[in-house]
Amino acid sequence: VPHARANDKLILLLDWFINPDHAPLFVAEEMGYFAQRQLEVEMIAPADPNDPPKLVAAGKADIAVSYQPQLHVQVAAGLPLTRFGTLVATPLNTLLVLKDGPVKTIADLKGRKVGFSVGGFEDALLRAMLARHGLTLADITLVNVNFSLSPALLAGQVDAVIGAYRNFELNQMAIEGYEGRAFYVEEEGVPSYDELILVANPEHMDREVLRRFLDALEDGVRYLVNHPEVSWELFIRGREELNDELNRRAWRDTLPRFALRPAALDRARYMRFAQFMQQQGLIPDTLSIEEYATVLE
Amino acid sequence: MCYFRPLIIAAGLILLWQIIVWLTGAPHFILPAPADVAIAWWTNHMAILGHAGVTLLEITLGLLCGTILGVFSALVLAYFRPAQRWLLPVLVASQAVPVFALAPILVLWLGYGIASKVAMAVLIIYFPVAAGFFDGLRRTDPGWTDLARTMGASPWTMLLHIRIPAALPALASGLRVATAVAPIGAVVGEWVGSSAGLGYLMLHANGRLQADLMFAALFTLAIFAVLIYFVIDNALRRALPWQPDRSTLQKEE
Amino acid sequence: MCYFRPLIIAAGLILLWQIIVWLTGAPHFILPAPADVAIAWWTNHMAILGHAGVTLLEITLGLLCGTILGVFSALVLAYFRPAQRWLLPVLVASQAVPVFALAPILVLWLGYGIASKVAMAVLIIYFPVAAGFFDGLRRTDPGWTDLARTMGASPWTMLLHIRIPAALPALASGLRVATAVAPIGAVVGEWVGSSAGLGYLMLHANGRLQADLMFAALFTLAIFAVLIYFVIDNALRRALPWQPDRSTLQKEE
Amino acid sequence: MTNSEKFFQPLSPPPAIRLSRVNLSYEGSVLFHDLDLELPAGRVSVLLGPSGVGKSSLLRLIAGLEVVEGGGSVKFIVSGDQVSDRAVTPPAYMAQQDLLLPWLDALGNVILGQRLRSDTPDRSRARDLLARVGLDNYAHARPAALSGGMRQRVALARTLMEARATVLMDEPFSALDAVTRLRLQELATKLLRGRTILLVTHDPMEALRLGECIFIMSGRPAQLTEVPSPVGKTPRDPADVEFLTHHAELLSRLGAAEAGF
Amino acid sequence: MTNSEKFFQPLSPPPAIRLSRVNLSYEGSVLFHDLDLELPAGRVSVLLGPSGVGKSSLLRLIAGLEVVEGGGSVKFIVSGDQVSDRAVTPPAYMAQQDLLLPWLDALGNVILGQRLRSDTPDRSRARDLLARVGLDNYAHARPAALSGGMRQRVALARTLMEARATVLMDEPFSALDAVTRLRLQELATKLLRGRTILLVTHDPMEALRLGECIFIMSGRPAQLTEVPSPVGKTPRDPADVEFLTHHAELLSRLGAAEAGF
Ligand SMILES: Nc1ncnc2c1ncn2[C@@H]1O[C@H](COP(=O)(O)OP(=O)(O)OP(=O)(O)O)[C@@H](O)[C@H]1O
Ligand SMILES: Nc1ncnc2c1ncn2[C@@H]1O[C@H](COP(=O)(O)OP(=O)(O)OP(=O)(O)O)[C@@H](O)[C@H]1O
Ligand SMILES: [Mg+2]
Ligand SMILES: [Mg+2]
Repeated sequence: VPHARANDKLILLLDWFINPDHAPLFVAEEMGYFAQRQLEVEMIAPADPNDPPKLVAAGKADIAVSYQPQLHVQVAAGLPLTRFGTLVATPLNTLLVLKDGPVKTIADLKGRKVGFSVGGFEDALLRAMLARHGLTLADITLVNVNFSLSPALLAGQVDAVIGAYRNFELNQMAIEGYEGRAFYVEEEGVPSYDELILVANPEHMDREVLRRFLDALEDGVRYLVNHPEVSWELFIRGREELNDELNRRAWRDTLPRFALRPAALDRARYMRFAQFMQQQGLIPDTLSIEEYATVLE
Repeated sequence: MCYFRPLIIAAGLILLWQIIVWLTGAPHFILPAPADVAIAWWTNHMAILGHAGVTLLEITLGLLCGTILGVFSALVLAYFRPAQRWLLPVLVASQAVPVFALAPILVLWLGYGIASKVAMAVLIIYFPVAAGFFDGLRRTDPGWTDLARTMGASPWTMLLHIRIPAALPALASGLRVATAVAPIGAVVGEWVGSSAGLGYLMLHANGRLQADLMFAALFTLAIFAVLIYFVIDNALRRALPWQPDRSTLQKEE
Repeated sequence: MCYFRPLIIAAGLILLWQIIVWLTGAPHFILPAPADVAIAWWTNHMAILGHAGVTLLEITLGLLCGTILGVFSALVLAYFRPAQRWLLPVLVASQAVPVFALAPILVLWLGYGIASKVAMAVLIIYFPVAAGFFDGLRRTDPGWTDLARTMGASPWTMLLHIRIPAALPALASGLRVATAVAPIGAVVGEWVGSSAGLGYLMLHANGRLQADLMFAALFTLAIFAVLIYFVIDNALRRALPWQPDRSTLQKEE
Repeated sequence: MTNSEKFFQPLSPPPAIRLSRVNLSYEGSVLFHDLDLELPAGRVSVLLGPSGVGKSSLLRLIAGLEVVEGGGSVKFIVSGDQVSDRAVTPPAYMAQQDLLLPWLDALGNVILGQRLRSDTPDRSRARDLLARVGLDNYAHARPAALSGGMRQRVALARTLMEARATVLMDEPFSALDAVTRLRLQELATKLLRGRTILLVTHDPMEALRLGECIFIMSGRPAQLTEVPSPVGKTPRDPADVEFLTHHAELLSRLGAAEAGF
Repeated sequence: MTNSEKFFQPLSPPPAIRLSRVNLSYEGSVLFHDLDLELPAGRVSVLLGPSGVGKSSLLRLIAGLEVVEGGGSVKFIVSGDQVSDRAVTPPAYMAQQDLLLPWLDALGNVILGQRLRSDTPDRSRARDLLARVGLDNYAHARPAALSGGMRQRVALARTLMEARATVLMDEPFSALDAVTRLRLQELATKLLRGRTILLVTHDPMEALRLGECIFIMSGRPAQLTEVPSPVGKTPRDPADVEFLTHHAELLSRLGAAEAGF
């Protein structure tokens, strides 16, 4: 692996602690794809997923892993941010209930408690899902369970949780010996969106460097999909604490969800989701797509 | 003058804040300017005040229970040697438990009502009270306890008439610290899972990138903190008139 | 005996914990049994100890800076009347600021290194020190200050030779509280974006429902907290030999 | 007869106090080595001696505030050889410092003993005692607002309020002016008559006026010597000629005690 | 000539102290109303009076520790009518309580003044003074390990260490036994000769032995009366016949002062 020339340094803020959702990034790193392109990527995990986009907007980091719904809100709030790549191209969010619990369909939620972790738009998702079954938010009780989404559900504190990831919480419950039932948001009236995206500050970003970054990432995804077992070994190398049953299962379940063409942008899909966000009152108006998404040539 | 003080203090805080904004040029979504926050406050003042009421209730209950628990712990610690060996380490260890570890447990036992929030606030509030009072109880002038012993004091009356009054200034010190941390105690309590309160509002605003609203809530909380602190500080001074207490040392020199 | 004390205390804590698990029947993903935690500890001990080193460094730096800042604040507060009007409210208000509001600001100013974490820890640690010492400085026996004035003391020597030594017991009280909250200060500091430390490990484990690993880290932190507390408590008692200090009051009655 | 005088009626026989072979040392320096002392029942014993010789320590020892080292004992002997426990007839103890509690007013300090024993406080007697020590107008003053002598008088009133069969007083009149001192000496003698008293003083006149037995403490380890006291009922009149002779002799003995220290 | 004696060589003329029309009241009770007093330069003035009359308050006033109310003044007059500021010749002040700092040993307490003025502490002189008050072996003892009289002696050594041209002493010998007291009276007289001294005492003998002017304070608001003092150089011999007459007279005056209080 050539390390001779001066590299371009990039600070990348993850959305949350290192987990299999970040697999392509780590495979690219471990395989030396970044280095081959004269990139030196420093990956930092925050404790609060809301911080990375802010810090990128403030010029304190070059790239952040963030969420598409948040992007719309952030740009509407005036943050200089633009999506330039996609990591996970489908929603991961679900509404999760216990399989042998009383909730069989979303309509059964009437009068029940739904836990959420304050992220900013869970209530909007829920409102859209409930609307298809003739319910409103007034028909349920929303409880902020902050740090304990699945414990709250397993311990019977709430009847459902919104914001659970299909690749994690379902496996988590299975490991604990509970079977879960997931209502996938994109099947329940919410337009499909990219769960994990890469954002940068359009005012400062170096398009050429980011393009190289995306190329390396694409190599990472390719390798990951082609060699999942070897990739797993790469992922846990030096990160022994990640080597557990849950991550192994999540790894498997996340594989099909990675964007194989990280640089590609589906403009119509983004505009459709922006419209949804506006209808839910989360953003005042749908901006033109150039204002929040970029395709790097 | 005395009544304007809080206003002046608020003005001072705002000024400081504006200066920081100017000096550092922090972007508005990380540190909004006071004017933006004022607008956000005014637009949302009903919501903010509603949430503030909840938080105020939690602060009050937290302070009340925390003080009672703290005073009680200190007495037990001071009076039973085994307690000091076994309870004190537990109390100290309890201070090292972060919210997210405790939150699910508290919710499991106490549910999502106000109880779990108050419990969390109490965990933060009681320690300064207990530690301060315990320190005070350890430091009683031996002359007084000797005198009381020759007067035939029982452990109970010794406590009531000698040790506790003598330790009150130290308890007051602890209470001052507790009062200052009570608001954050309530906010941390709200992280345990809640649907109301300034902490919830801040978390929510943070999630929606409404930095101005978050800071409006934070400012409200800070004003609370300062007001409660000065009310309690004043009450404590009045309650301990025998205690030498120069609010400032400047004049003397 | 003295050397076994920490072990016995640890054993006591574990027993208490096991009893709580038995009594409440809490599910293991919320409150794991000590045995599970022990296994998790052993399987991950290299990782835990590595992270613990980082946290220990943060605790040490936090305590050091926090104490210096606290002592300094108290002196400024005690000596300048305007400071008391303006600085004290700011200090009190600072205690009401939650991490998530401050974290991006700190990162903005101090970057991702250890500085921003220590700054957060300091914010938590310094207040008990400042409040305790300030209280002590306010309470100097007027007889001593009068005497010093007739001896021609300057404000500086008055401070150095009379007020500060007289306030040391109160400072020690504040330091004890600060020591107890230092570990959580470091953990909270780690929320300001970090990739190491027990707080990071706990949050990480919590996110993935590895309650056993989280509690293994928490237990390590608690042991730290207790050890640091007793080391500092002992040092403080030794440093103030003139101070009446009954570690227990039982014998006397 | 006022309320307090009624209260101070002669008691059932007060105990004698017998110290045998008591030992006490502070940080290696031996203060008492096998010291013996017998304080006669119902009498005023006075203890004099150079500063730092151990008078206060002896009082603390009798009051039970210091642990008697190495086999010695402090016994309270009621009649014949019947030993009573200190707990049964605990001595009242007035320390060298006034030890007033700063958070209580003068009255509160005087009734402190009753409060500590959970008795109903007898406020009228306390007020009466305060009046007798000349502090009628200061019943509600906090110690910080009292002069040194006034504080000492409150401490004296507090000790008298205890009305114990044995009373230990450590320089109880040291901060009082000559006239007040004479008056309070008389008051104390009157109210405490028939009790076993041990009084530490630095004033030879006071010793001669009040003492029925006079002890001089000297040396390290401390020795006790009894000196003859003037005849006649206490409080004695200092104008007496015999008194003056005694005074001169006491002074010379004190000088010797000092020299030997 | 020892180190401390050298230090205590006669000073440039010490100031007289003139109080004119001073007022002081505590919580409504008027202690001094337009009180006048002149303390002659280079002399020992003694102040006597009933307990609680205001002696300590007067000393605090002269020391600058109480604010003179309503137009009165405390002046330090160097020679003729030249007024010096208190700051130029600040009086040394020995309070009624010993006020030793518990965290310093005896030596540290004695050199406190020099420390507070940022002078280099003169340890050898401090040790010498401690030896003169009989505490050579206790230089490194903390106040908590000293007896009441020993603490007072440390406080006296600390005051002497200041070596000021004016010295205010509030019952400086009250906790000392008769012999030590005589010795320390002599020491103080010798070391402080030629300075302006105001000494509060409750012991008429002490007043007559040391006083070149004797004042009695009485009443509320307090009045000051000067009483004639015996002739002859201080410290005087109490065995003198003239002395005894004076003593009797002083006692009767004190009695009157007390009655009027
Ligand atoms: N801080 C204070 N507040 C209120 N009253 C006070 C205060 N200090 C002194 N006094 C009052 O002033 C009067 C005089 O007190 P001062 O200490 O001057 O008496 P003194 O003549 O020195 O008596 P003593 O011989 O007992 O020491 C007393 O009646 C006392 O109650
Ligand atoms: N806590 C202590 N630690 C060490 N030494 C002590 C302690 N208390 C008293 N001493 C020593 O014991 C000796 C006797 O003290 P004590 O107070 O009994 O003297 P005293 O005869 O009452 O003197 P005074 O007349 O000055 O009050 C002193 O030399 C003192 O230094
Ligand atoms: Mg004594
Ligand atoms: Mg006085």
